[in-house]
Amino acid sequence: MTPDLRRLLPSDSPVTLIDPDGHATGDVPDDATLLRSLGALITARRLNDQAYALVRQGRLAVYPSSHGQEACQVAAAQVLRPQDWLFPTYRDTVAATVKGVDPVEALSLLKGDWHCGYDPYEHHVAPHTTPLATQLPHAVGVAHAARLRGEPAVVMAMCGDGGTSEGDFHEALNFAAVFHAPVVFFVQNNEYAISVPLSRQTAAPSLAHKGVGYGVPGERVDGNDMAALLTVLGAAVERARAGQGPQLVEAHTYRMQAHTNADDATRYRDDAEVAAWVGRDPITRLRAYLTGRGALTAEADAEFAAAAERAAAHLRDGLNQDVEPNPEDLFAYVYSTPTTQLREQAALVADELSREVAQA
Amino acid sequence: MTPDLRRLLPSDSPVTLIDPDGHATGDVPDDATLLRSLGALITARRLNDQAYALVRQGRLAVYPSSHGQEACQVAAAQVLRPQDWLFPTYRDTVAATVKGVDPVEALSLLKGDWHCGYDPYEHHVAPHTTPLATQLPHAVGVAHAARLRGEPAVVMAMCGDGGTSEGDFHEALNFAAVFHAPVVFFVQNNEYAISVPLSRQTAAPSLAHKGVGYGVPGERVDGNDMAALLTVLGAAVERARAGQGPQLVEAHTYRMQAHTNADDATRYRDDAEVAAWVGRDPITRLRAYLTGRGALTAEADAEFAAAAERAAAHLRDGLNQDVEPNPEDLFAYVYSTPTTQLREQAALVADELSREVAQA
Amino acid sequence: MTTVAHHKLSLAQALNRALRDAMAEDPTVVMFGEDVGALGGVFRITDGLTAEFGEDRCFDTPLAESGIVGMAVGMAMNGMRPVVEMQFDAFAYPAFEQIVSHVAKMRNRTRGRVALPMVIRVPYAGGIGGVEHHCDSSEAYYAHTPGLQVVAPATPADGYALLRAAIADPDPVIFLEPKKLYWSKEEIEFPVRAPGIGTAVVRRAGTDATLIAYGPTVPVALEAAEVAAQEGRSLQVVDLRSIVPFDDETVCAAVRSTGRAVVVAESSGFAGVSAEIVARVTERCFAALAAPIRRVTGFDIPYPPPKLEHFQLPGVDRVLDAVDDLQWEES
Amino acid sequence: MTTVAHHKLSLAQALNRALRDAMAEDPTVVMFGEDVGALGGVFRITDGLTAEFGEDRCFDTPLAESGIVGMAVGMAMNGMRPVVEMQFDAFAYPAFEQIVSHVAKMRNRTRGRVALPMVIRVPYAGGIGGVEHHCDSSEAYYAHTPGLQVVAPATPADGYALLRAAIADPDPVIFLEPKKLYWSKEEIEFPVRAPGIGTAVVRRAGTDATLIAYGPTVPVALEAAEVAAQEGRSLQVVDLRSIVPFDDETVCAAVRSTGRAVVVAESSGFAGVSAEIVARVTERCFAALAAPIRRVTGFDIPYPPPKLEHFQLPGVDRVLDAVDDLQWEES
Ligand SMILES: Cc1ncc(C[n+]2csc(CCOP(=O)(O)OP(=O)(O)O)c2C)c(N)n1
Ligand SMILES: Cc1ncc(C[n+]2csc(CCOP(=O)(O)OP(=O)(O)O)c2C)c(N)n1
Ligand SMILES: [Mg+2]
Ligand SMILES: [Mg+2]
Repeated sequence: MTPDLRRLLPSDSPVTLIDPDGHATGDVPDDATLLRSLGALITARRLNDQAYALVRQGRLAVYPSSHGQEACQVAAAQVLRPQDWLFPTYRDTVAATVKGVDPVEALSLLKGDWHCGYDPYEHHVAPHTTPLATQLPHAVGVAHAARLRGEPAVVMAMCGDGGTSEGDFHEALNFAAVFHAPVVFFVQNNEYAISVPLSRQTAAPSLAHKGVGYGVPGERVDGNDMAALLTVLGAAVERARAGQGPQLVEAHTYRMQAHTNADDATRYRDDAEVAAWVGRDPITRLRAYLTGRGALTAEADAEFAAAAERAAAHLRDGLNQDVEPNPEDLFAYVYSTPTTQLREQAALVADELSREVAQA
Repeated sequence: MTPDLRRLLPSDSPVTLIDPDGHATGDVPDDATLLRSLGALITARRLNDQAYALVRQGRLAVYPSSHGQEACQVAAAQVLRPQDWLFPTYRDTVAATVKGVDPVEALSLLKGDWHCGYDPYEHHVAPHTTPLATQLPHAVGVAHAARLRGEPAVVMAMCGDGGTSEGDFHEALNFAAVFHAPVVFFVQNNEYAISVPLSRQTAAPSLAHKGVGYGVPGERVDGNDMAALLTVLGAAVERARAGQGPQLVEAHTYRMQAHTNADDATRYRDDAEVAAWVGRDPITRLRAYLTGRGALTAEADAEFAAAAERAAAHLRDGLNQDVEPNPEDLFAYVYSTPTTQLREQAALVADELSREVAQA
Repeated sequence: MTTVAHHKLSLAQALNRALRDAMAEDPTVVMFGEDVGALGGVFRITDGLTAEFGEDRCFDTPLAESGIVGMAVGMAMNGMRPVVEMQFDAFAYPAFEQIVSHVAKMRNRTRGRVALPMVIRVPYAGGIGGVEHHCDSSEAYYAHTPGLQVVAPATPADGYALLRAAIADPDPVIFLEPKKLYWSKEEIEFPVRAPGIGTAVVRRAGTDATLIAYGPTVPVALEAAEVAAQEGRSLQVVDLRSIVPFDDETVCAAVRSTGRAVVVAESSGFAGVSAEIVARVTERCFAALAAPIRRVTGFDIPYPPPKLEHFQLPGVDRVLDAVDDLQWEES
Repeated sequence: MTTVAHHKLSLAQALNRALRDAMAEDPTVVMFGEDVGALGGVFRITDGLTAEFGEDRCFDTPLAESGIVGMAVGMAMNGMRPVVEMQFDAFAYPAFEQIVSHVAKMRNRTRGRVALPMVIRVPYAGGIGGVEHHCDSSEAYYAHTPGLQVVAPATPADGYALLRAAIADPDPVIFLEPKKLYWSKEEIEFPVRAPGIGTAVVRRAGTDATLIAYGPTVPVALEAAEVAAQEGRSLQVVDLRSIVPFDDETVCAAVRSTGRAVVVAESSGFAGVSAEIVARVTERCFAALAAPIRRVTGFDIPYPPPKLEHFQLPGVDRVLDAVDDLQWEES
């Protein structure tokens, strides 16, 4: 094998630094770093479960939970600096919040108030993207613009295992490689695309092997191992920042719940399969490790739980507030200046409303 | 490296069986086979050059020549059986003719008479496709249908180096791998996509390395070595026929002429670069090999030349014939039964023509 | 001897049954797409098909719409009758190139030698509180593309009949399924006497003005006609069913009979199918028109978020306002 | 003090100059696509830009239109003003998803926080003897998509002015360049007094009927008016220039002034921009119309091969036939 090829190929099995029992198997980040991550993980899980509950209470239309994938969510954001960009999918609400977005604003889309509820420039978080993989070329463009200006910004571009099959995945990786753009493509392989299992998605040895075909180094990491994720993603980000081009990272994880609350996962997978993953929970694992080292005090743990509760309460309060929908918004943002046609159409709605008021 | 990965990775350098000086460097097909190929190559070259001349004479609108790539053209078709399908691009007219299509009919598109001038079912040659890589998913579909019916048909799906960047290339390879479809993806890497050099197309070690990301074995072959092409493509076809799934073959060759006669290649490449490839001409090479073995008699060579001249004359005669364009054709094939709307529109044209005749 | 049977079916069930019956009758009919196998499709239109006909006849694909449509083209070229599902309207856009440059053009390209008997099913339009990209009315893109047939059933019976007709048709059909009508039920008599592709139907007789609707706006038009009747105005309702081919005869006869018309469509108006209807009916019926044909359509804006979508959807009041506007005083 | 200068330029040269001037003035303007670097584009619209501004400002990309448009979206999000070239009309279709779901919607999606100042240049329409996929009139797909602006210059001066305006605009513009007019020349006065996006222009005064055209059919309409004048009929010609936003005021005033109109467009008629023009003008000017507005458009067929394309293109005779049909006897 040529050295060039060796540089591109992922390791034969996913990088793990802490095993499912909480024992270190490699060079683990320091305790302070991991404690910070544990806190974020606990809040992340709480937000996922709170959002899910809010769907049942009718405050959210739908929620694609990242329950079980929180280590990926937290790591994706924690390895970034403020100037770096995050490109999340519909499932990456939690990652967006770790990067700084208010969870209430992040859930505006799923509450039905507006498409994107936050200012993408505030925390450098692109709008959640629904059409699979279509955000990846945008990520390349943002990175390329930064690179042309000589800014040290890196872009973390997320997608799922299913998203890797779309043409835009291919085009984005190829563009990033050819233009040497500072992008980390981060695939959360959670084994399913709604009901479609990974085996129907690809026949490749791993999704990380897709990097070879673009000249992009690929790496595989245990997606439920916070330490491994921070290490692998962190290295990819700093490599990109140093001008060494894009990287592809595949995290092996599992979607513990249905695709969204609207989905019925019993139609396509067994409970036993899900149960097998419970023991690999990212939070349990990190807590076991830190507890084993005596690094996690009861106080700190209680504070993590309290912070998570505060975040959940904030989310509840925010989503329980009804924002009065304003029909003028329909016409206000289509163009910087509404066209004559849109002004006429807005007037029609205004007229309808005024007549309704008059009748009432 | 795992055995699975070894199965997928191409050799470090392109497979060559006859070197540019005509010496065998490996296990070469028998003389009879190669003589047949030499004959086809000589006709192929003659057709390319005749078509080019016909453009200058105004009989063809444009011609993307495969001059220099004839070994790829001939091999792609010669490794197939009649029931197998060929999916050519706009540059693969010659391959289509080797599979049996009348060159006059094959050039109908470029003459401007009709889009596809031949019956795709007669020789199992799909219409030449212009939108890059879009024919590749069709090839997968044809192969999958054959496989579902248990037919031993294989599909040879061609594209250029530029075409590998399109999303459809990705989707087609992935579908073929997941469905285990009997398709050989054959990339003629001729170093350019119009003016765009390979280095702007990909940063991968080779285009054949793209197979890894789909679980599709990749192989690289010297695209000017007839013996190597027959061997590598032939093996890929028979492997697919035997139910072992798709394969990706990259041929390293060179576009000796401009993209089409309408292109000005001096704007983006040096003559010296072109000159370097003259010595690697596929015909010279195969002739040197067969002559060296004493397998090519002067008689046979003369008969090859004569056959090529006959083919060229047939092409000239065919293209010098003016087909009277029939406006009724515009409306006849849009649907199996023309809609009311199309009948009205056809009547409008008929009325215009009858008035013209009346005036004349 | 055919046995007549009656079943009360929702549109979703009728479509499912049409697929099942077509697959049972013709072994070349295959169904594929995203989540159409074990899951039965996110709207359950393909429910049970894999269980009944096996993995080779109804199967999931990788997530790639261009690949799905492109593979269907190849299978149609090679003896099959593929039916593919695009999961939602906006998720058909990645397949646009395949649809416009190949699906629509293959027959013409090859002088009729290569036909593509294939159906692209698209759950479409809004009214279900869906988030962005799940509620697009995309019919104009297809209707403007020569070589495609475009149909949009509004009732379970039409859903069944048109889907059977689309699958049996030698040419490609874009089959638009109004999502918000999936759960509306109707008693269907089997065997269904099929309206062919290309025939509109007068759903309600009326003498004062004609409402022209298709797909999701047909129930709106019918409800508007009902309200208008109570107010003493008699509205005729035409359901196009097929957008391409367009049934000029039925539509123009209807408009001529009333002299006034309103087109009701959910899609944005600008350069939409509604514009075509106004243009072609006006061209053909100008002398019979007492007023310009009005349009009630979605606004020229991206489909709004759930909380605002009711402003975008043509509703009964907006339709009646348009009817009021048809220069009654002048007639 | 500005120096006034005159240059006789072809449309292609005018567009090249617009790009050059915009890039010189604003360092955030970047140009990319297939073959736009060393080659200068297959139509030479980007000739010399890489040499003048360097590889970072004008560059070739891998062959992937969705990637090109998607990358432009990202660059526009991040401070640049990208201009991208789709090599031919039909080769923009692979980018359709990016254009419809992102380019058109990003501003609205983000309540105006993320604007996309970008231009998608599309050499478009026929009349150049091009083979399949090189001659599509694709304007309706874009015009029907809210959030896009769609312009089509018909003269070198408009080409220059509109391209400058498009690049300077805060919102995305689909810039349609009629290929067959690339080589037509005109004397342009610099600095150009720019017509903004959204303004139509009366190209020729006339009193009997109005021809409404845009892009490639403007010269056809002008020639028809010339021939009609010799036959004693006075035709007014309106050049839309912008399809979206649409200049209702100019167009309606023109039609009202004559009471008769013909829309001339190269694109297939069904659900095309021509239908929208007929529908909206009829809605607004019904009382002023002496006859229904006629359309002369491409037929509802795939663009024909070179030897047959003249049947598809609206020509002077066909336009004059339509004018003859405007119920003159009845007026
Ligand atoms: C282009 C496109 N096609 C289809 C869909 C519908 N869809 C939404 S999520 C999803 C599954 C995606 O799976 P994956 O990429 O693995 O991400 P996950 O949901 O597992 O996080 C599908 C098919 C879509 N959003 N976009
Ligand atoms: C989707 C699409 N985009 C652009 C084009 C225009 N085009 C025609 S040939 C060509 C270059 C293709 O290069 P390559 O795939 O290497 O094939 P080659 O011409 O070298 O045989 C381009 C860009 C096209 N035909 N289709
Ligand atoms: Mg997944
Ligand atoms: Mg090439």
